[in-house]
Amino acid sequence: MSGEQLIDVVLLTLLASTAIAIARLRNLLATAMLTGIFSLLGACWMLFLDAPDVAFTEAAVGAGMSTILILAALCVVNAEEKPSRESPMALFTVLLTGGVLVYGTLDMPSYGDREAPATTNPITRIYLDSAHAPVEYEEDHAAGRDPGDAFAIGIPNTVTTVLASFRGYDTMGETAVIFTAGLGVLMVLAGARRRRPDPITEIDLEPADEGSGE
Amino acid sequence: MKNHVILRIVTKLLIPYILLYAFYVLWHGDFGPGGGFQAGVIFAAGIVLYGLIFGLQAAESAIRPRLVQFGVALGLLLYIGVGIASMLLGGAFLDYDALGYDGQHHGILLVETGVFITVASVMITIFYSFAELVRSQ
Amino acid sequence: MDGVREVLGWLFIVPGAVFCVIGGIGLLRFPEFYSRMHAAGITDTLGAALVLIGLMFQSADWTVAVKLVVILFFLYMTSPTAAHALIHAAYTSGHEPLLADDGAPRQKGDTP
Amino acid sequence: MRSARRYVGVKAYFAIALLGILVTMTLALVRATLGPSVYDRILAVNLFGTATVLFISVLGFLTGRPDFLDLALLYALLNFIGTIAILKYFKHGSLAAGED
Repeated sequence: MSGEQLIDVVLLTLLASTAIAIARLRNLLATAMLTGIFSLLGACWMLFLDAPDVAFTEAAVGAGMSTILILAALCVVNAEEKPSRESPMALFTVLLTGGVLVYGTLDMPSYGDREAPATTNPITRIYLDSAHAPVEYEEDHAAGRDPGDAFAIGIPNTVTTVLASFRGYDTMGETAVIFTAGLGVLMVLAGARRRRPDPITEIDLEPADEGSGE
Repeated sequence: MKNHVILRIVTKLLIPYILLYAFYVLWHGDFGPGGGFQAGVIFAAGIVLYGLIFGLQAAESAIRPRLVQFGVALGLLLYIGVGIASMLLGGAFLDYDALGYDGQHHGILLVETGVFITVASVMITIFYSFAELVRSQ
Repeated sequence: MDGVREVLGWLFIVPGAVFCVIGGIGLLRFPEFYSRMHAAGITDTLGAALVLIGLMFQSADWTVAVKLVVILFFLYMTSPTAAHALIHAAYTSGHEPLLADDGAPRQKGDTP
Repeated sequence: MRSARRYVGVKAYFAIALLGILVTMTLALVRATLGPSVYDRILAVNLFGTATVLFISVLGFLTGRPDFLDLALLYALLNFIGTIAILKYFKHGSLAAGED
């Protein structure tokens, strides 16, 4: 076993044991913390697979926001999970779904396969070549001609190029999804706030001045 | 947490760098890992840290909830606006080449800025909403 | 030049990693919260600093070295602050130390 | 496929450091799972965050891609927030309170 595989196996084992610990713990605050650890491990693993952009997203969301949002939700609910009945039906369903998913992965190319569609498809070459700057672009522009190579974009990070330029429609859709999610949270929580009017706690807000602490 | 002098000082020292780093991620996303989404989350995390240490009231007077709710829509509008502008300039929707010299670069930066504004605003809005919900109970 | 780098790598990075492991062992094996805090401090400060300084000597580019300095600066600013806030919260909420000043167990408990 | 060529010039101490950091992570994970009090868990998560910063930095050097350091910097800046949030939730039961 090479050192690379060793690190892979260790990271995946840690991820699996964190997941099991999250499932077993009843204290939701501890669960929130272990979710943070899961996110840290996930980012490490994605980085190990050479996907720094995905790892960066995981890092920003996991370290910055997800813990805080989970805690904000915990403020509203009970911090202790109620013991639930473990029904064999649920176990069966989960095992079946997991089995189907694993069966589905059997058709996928194995990890690092040279013949995988992602490496053989010509579009991959176009995406990767787009990082080169359009060489004669300036002269073309001055002369009012179209640039020679339509796919030369000249941005070193191919992921950004694909996300924002080649797949600009997708990213616009994602932004719309985030917009909708924000709108939904705003409407649901604003509605919940209006249903419980409590004038006393609403009024006694202390004036915010910084110097009062010392 | 407000009476905690060490926490307050370190937080005051740290928040400018977090916000600055968010802009670094936004504008350096062409060259290294990162982009509008990540930058928005980091920016929101900075504001949330301010709210955690100095209280929701202080955070809301620094970044007003109305402004944030405006930003939720503004980012998406900026994104779509870039697409419409490229249409008006003679290209297809979101065809940045129509935007002029080095249009791809400028178009991508504008679009990422739009994503940044929406994501940061949505994250701050969710935090404000949850925190206010608890306060009003 | 490469030989110097090699030596500096062995001198800084490996001891840094060893101190990290020592901190981890202490975190797991020490009997109560305040002594675990002490062990975690070793990883947070000594281990992290040695590894990052060792990496600075390995960097081919000055921007990389500057980034490492910045990382070390923020680690040194945030992790002692977090530790201070944590221990302050624990002490003010009545979490008593298990060990007395002379190191003897104050009460019969789960000390290994 | 991640070619073996990238690892030819690999320095042994990077690999040793990586393994040491992984061991530290494992130990911290065990403490976070067992940890009798909330404070033990917060401490373990904090240590795990530091170990992650080190892991990412060393991995960047091991694979010859120092732009990974941006991620380490991000964690160095943001790990603090999670710890503060958990402490505040545990002490006040809310994230909104302004006074101590």
